[in-house]
Amino acid sequence: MNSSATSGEVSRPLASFTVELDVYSGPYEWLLALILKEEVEIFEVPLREIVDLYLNSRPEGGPDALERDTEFVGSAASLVLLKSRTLFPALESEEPDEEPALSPEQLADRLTAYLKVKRGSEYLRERFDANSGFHASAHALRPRPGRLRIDAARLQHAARRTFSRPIEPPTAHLGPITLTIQELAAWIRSSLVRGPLSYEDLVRDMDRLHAAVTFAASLSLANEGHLTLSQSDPLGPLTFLPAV
Amino acid sequence: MIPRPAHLIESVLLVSARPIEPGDLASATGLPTREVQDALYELETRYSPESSGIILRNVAGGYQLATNPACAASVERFRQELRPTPLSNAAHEVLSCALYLGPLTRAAVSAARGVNSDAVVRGLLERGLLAEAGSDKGIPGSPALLAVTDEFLASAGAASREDFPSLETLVAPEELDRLRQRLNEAREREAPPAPDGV
Amino acid sequence: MIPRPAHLIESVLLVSARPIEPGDLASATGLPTREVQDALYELETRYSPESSGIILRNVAGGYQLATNPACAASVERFRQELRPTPLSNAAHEVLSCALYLGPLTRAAVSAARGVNSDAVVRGLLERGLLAEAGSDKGIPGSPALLAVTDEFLASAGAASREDFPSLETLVAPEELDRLRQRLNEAREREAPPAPDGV
Repeated sequence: MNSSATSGEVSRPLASFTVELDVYSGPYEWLLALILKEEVEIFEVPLREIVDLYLNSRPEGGPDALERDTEFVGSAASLVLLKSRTLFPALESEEPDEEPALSPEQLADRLTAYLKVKRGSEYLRERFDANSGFHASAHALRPRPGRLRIDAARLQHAARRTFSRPIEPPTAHLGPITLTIQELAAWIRSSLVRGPLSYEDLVRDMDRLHAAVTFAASLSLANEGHLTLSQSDPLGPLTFLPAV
Repeated sequence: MIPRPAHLIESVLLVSARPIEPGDLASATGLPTREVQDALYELETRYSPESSGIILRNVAGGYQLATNPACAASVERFRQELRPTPLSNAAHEVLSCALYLGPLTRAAVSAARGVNSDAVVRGLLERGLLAEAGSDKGIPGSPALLAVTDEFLASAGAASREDFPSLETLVAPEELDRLRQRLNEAREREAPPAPDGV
Repeated sequence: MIPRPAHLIESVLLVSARPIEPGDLASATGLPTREVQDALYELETRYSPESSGIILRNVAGGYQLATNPACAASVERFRQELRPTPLSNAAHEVLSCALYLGPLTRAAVSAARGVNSDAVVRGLLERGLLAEAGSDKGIPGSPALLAVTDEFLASAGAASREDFPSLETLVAPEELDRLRQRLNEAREREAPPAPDGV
């Protein structure tokens, strides 16, 4: 695992922090962008590993040390939040059931199958560990020149894919969090006194992160029985109703 | 001087980083298969972990010279290279799906694990441990089927796909019983039996 | 099991195509020079032309494993039969960067692709499809510039770089602008522009 963090530009203090993870390796900022675009599954991002990488590569001092640390803590907190949001069970219950409920036998079968896969994976880990110290000969001959055929169409496809990859610095979405879930929850509850609230109206002027925090807060409230969520169509408008 | 069969095999093994199949050793050296096998037995002794810093491995359907893992620290110091990042739990699970349940589609991997696995699959394809092997014609869109590669076998030190214990032997029957029991208990907690007379 | 000095030396020799000086063998293995010398004497016997298809050569002040010339015919036949490993998607992407944006540094390749590409670059250099062509003097440390080779052109069935469709026909202008901006930003991070008045 490699990582590096050196002083970057003033406006983007984490510009040169790179991470090497299983699911992604490259600039940390781009990882954030890919997560927001849902091109990288937040489930698969080991947040603890990212924090360790940052701490291990964090240069001591420097003019922008405080700014860098603040920026990192802010973005890491956002990731924790997004991850917990996706793990929230209430999210699923608001959507129509796509899969019929599993019978206890089916559930048992599914878990048994997963348990086997899990044991298989543990066995593979041991096996890979035991074989990680072998290094092949460096005396390998190259095939005669001309034996390799590079497909021009595949090359063009690769060029198109690489050069049109939509990557832009994403940190604008991820300013430090200035509101806590508790504060938002209190705000939603006081607004609900006047009647039903539209989620879309509530978050109209918010950035994506704050909208996510607001959503998380509303899920907390729904879970505690302080409000009811109503959504007539999948992905349609979401309304918060005062609890009866 | 006419070189001995083992010497011919040895020299060819030196110039390949990848495992070489016995048939390819035979055609390169011009030796009959039987002599190739005898030479390989001889070389297994010469290049055993006890007697050498170089080991003859039988992996991924072929034979390969590689450094003795006991010497790994010196090799890595010489190369000034870190070992590649170890795979995550998620990656091992995906490989376990491909090895034991595969070839299978990305959706089947995600279903078996209960979580979207596309990013992990992408990483494993990039590392050459998984490859697309045909497609499932029975599903609309004919999604690609994923299978483990020779690189996977070499990384696991396996001669072939059969060189792994079956899933049934990896999970003890008692463990399966415990799982079912826990599920039953959980179900009873959620839906307690109705009291008498109601 | 603690490996013997000769085993340590042997393993390091396997992973270097170039001759290694005794001093470098000593620092890689952590052995005193005297033990390195003793181990090399022992290995000269083990890897002598009479006793092995692999020989230990003492060339240019260093030590190197090589194939026994008596086995040259087998080695050459093996080479004739050698099939190249197909290129991965990542390799195609790196080659397209070198073809269309090159010569460029490793960091620029990584910036264009959005992922660290050093390992893929190393593989392509080893395969002779990329080569280092000068260095970028404008960046501290003057990192090497990578370019595609004649062998790459031949493999792609092209006489020159002009045989490929132009970048403009492959990618939309605004995407090209974004790409150039990404490369500029990456370069500025490596070589910050001098402040005014300096």
